[in-house]
Amino acid sequence: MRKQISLLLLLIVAAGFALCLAGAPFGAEGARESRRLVKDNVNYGRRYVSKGLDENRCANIVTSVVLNYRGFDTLGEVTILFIAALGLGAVLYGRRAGASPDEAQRPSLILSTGCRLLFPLIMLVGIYIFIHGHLSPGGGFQGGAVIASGFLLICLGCRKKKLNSVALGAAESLSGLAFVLLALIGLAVGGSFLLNFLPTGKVYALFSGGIIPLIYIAIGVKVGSELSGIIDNLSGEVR
Amino acid sequence: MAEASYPLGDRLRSFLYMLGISFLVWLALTASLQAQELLVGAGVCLALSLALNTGYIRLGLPPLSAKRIVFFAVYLVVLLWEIIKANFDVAYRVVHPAMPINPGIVVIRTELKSDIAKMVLANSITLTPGTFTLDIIGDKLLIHWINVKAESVEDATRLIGERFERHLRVIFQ
Amino acid sequence: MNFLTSYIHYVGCFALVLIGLYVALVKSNLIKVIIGINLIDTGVNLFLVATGYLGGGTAPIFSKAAEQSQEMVDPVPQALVLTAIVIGVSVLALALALAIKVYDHNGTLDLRKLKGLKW
Amino acid sequence: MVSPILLIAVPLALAFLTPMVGLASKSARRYMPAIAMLFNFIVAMSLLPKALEAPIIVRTAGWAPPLSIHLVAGPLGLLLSSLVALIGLLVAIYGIDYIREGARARYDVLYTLLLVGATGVVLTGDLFNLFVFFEVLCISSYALVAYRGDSAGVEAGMKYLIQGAIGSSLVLIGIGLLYGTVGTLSMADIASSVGSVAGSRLFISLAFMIAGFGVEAAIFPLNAWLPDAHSSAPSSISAVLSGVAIKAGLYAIARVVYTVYGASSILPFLAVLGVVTLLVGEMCAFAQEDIKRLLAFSSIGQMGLILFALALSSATGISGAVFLIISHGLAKALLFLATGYMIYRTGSRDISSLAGMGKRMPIMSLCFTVGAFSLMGLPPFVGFASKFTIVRAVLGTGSTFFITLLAIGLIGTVIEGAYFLRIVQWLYFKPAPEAMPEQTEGRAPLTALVPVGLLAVLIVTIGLLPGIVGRALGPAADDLLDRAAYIQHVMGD
Repeated sequence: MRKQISLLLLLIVAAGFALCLAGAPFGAEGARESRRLVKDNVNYGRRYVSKGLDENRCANIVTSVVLNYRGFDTLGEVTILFIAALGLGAVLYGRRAGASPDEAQRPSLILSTGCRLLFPLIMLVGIYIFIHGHLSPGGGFQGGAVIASGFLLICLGCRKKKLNSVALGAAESLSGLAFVLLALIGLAVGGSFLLNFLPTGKVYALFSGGIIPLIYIAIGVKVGSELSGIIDNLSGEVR
Repeated sequence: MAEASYPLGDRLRSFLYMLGISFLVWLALTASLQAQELLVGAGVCLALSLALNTGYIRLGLPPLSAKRIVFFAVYLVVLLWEIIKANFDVAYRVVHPAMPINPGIVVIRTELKSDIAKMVLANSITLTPGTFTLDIIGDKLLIHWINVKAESVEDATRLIGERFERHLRVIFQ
Repeated sequence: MNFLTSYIHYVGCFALVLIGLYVALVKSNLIKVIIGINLIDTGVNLFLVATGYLGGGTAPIFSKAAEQSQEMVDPVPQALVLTAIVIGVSVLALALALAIKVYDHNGTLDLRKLKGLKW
Repeated sequence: MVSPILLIAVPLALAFLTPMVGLASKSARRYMPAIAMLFNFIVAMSLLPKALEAPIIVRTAGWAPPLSIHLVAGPLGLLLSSLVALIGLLVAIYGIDYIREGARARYDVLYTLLLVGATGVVLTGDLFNLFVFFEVLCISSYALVAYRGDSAGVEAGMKYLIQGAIGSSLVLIGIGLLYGTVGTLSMADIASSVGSVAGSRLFISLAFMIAGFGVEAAIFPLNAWLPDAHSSAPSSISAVLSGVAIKAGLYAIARVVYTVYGASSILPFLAVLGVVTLLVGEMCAFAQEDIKRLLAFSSIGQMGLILFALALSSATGISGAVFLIISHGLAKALLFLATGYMIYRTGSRDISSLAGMGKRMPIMSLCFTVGAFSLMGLPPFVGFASKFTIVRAVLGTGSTFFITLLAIGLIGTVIEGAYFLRIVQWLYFKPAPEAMPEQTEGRAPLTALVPVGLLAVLIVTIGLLPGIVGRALGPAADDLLDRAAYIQHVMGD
């Protein structure tokens, strides 16, 4: 019974998709075919590509869109990750993972030595990714994820180590605060939230893009600490 | 973690190692010699090494010397050569219709003391096709061997470990 | 035929959405339902990226070396997807935490046996 | 001048700051949500008079509206965000002592962020940004529903999460389809260019969005999660979920239907859905023995009525809907808050356990009665004024279709009257059982009495003087109805 209803529902949704795509041009490709891109205000993507480099001096247009034109979304997005980390902690509060770290089998020497050797280098790669977020693919979220993978490695490889949850929480809070404050400075200086108030510098240089790299650093730290916190909460006792 | 219990000299060496390695990695990542990149890289590496400098102490990294660097370079070549040889060997066993393999687990002994040296040895053995390090217990390595030629510890050590270990002894001790 | 050639990427991501929807609606294991939700998410993200796709376009990143005259794909959907992925990950993390807790309470993840999760 | 963006930025900053405050002083942390919401309430109220004249457009990153995300702090948005802040403030005060167990530190932050999400939803002028804040709201409520970590709460949270996540994906597909079609995400910009696009594609994206937002708004076939979620959550959370969160879903539907698509042809369908939701909700509520489930089902019923009123497409109808959003928000928050301590006192959620409460907790019971009467639509409470506006609006349309629907809907209201009267009867006219364990920790502290009392006072005051909010309702309705003006305000010159 449930299966039939579900299949019927799927059929309706599928018919909707098919109807939507049939006929008239769709997406950026469709817009190009129908030559609607000529007008600047039809497709904002076009406009960002053509003017974004001059406006923010930020070589990666996606970063420019993520942190400047649509930076407010990113603030919400960071908040959502923050909520997920906190919510996870709230839900699992007071829970102890099956075996305590002492009883767990000691990891092999190969693993623990490798973890120790690699951990700083993983951190470095993560930091590299978010510092260069405005120049190359990647950015705060990706770099943060790499950093968290370093902590995951520690959790897996050196089981005796416990992450310092107070420090993680502090990093999380302070970087979130830094993002909001950077945005608010824009409001105070130029009357517009998230305004790129710093000199934007020369394109392709590391110091370019105004506040964009600074925000990405804050995001990188925040995402890294949040994901690490999630890993920490899932792997051990939650307090 | 009992950070204060480490002697200052160890911490300093660990710090310098971390700084050097991470800066090399940074240079490789950025592939640029612009002043801004170098400056930021130096800052990041310095901060990382200051924050995490105890992490490398237990690895047992030896003091750096020209001889060790040269031997390390030589070692890389040796390792590469062994890998190529072993590749052909395993490929031969796979392609051969009779599949002449004799898999089994053997134990070898090592004279290396420091964690990092043991790890490099274990990983070198793993990287060479046909042998795979399962675990290190004390000074013994548990190895899965695709074609067990010798079952005694001494013979196995000679056949598997010695070709790497004689270089590693120079590098790490 | 023409429909398939010009819309093949959309067909792919909608197929993913539908598979995910099917899994989420029909399967009775909680983890599978969560996987289904994640599949829907992935499908939607692919769909968003596909809306910005231009045949022959490059990634919207300028660099000194790259050919500047080349056309670039639409950066907006990519930015949206970045957000959507993070949202998906957050929901996934929370869902898994809840699943752990559900298991702690009931010792099972079978939806047919969980009274509070029937619908 | 204060910028409306502070309504989002400042509570957000305070939420990020809360864990740091917690490191310094655990008791100070409990006041953070209240501080954030107090700030919001003051700012929203001070901006409201100006917004009644013309919507305040806030640009981000310094670019003119269609280019970057913008907020549109119109009459409707600011009215609703003041409601959010008011309810949020009172519930935050209530929560200072009410929440006793669990991860208290995380509760405070999640609670603030839930309200930030609701504020963002009503203020934003960008479709994708709407989705993002909607998710902020939803994800924090998933977590808060399961906050206590008991079996019922966790399962309710899981159910809510599964349905909510599928709903959000549907919204995102709708947004993607729309972006693929018109190439922009600003609501005003979409509104100005949808006219030139073929109907079927628009209809499907609209259907996806209504279905997606409908999950959060608990419209009839999509409301399975609500009774469990609202009844299993801690009472303070139930109060904001019922009072604020579901309204955000409804607001999103209204905004999308009226402003973005201008789809008046779909409104009769929504009206029917609304009446069905109303009947289903009220009938289920009637059958409940669990007081919190009863209140949750009653919320579904009221949402149906609001949806019905929103679908009237007349200025009076929409003002009635907004008025009902306000009155239901206040009354339902009051009922859940009052129930919270009654449950602490008796240790049971059965309606029968409320016997004799009128003597044991006189103030709570009195306030509960005020809230119940207001929901039933008795004069002189605010519920009467709002429901009366809706009836007037329906009669004003003069269409038999709507009048028939209203007649059906009134049955629901009668049922509602019946079950609320039953509860009041238990409160006052049933003798308390003899050997009642007197639980001292169930005694309501001042932090509970003040918000509940204030809510009751507000319900009576606004009921007697509907003019207090009445002045803002007309512009709020125009905010939704007048697309051309909206587009013109946002896009400028």
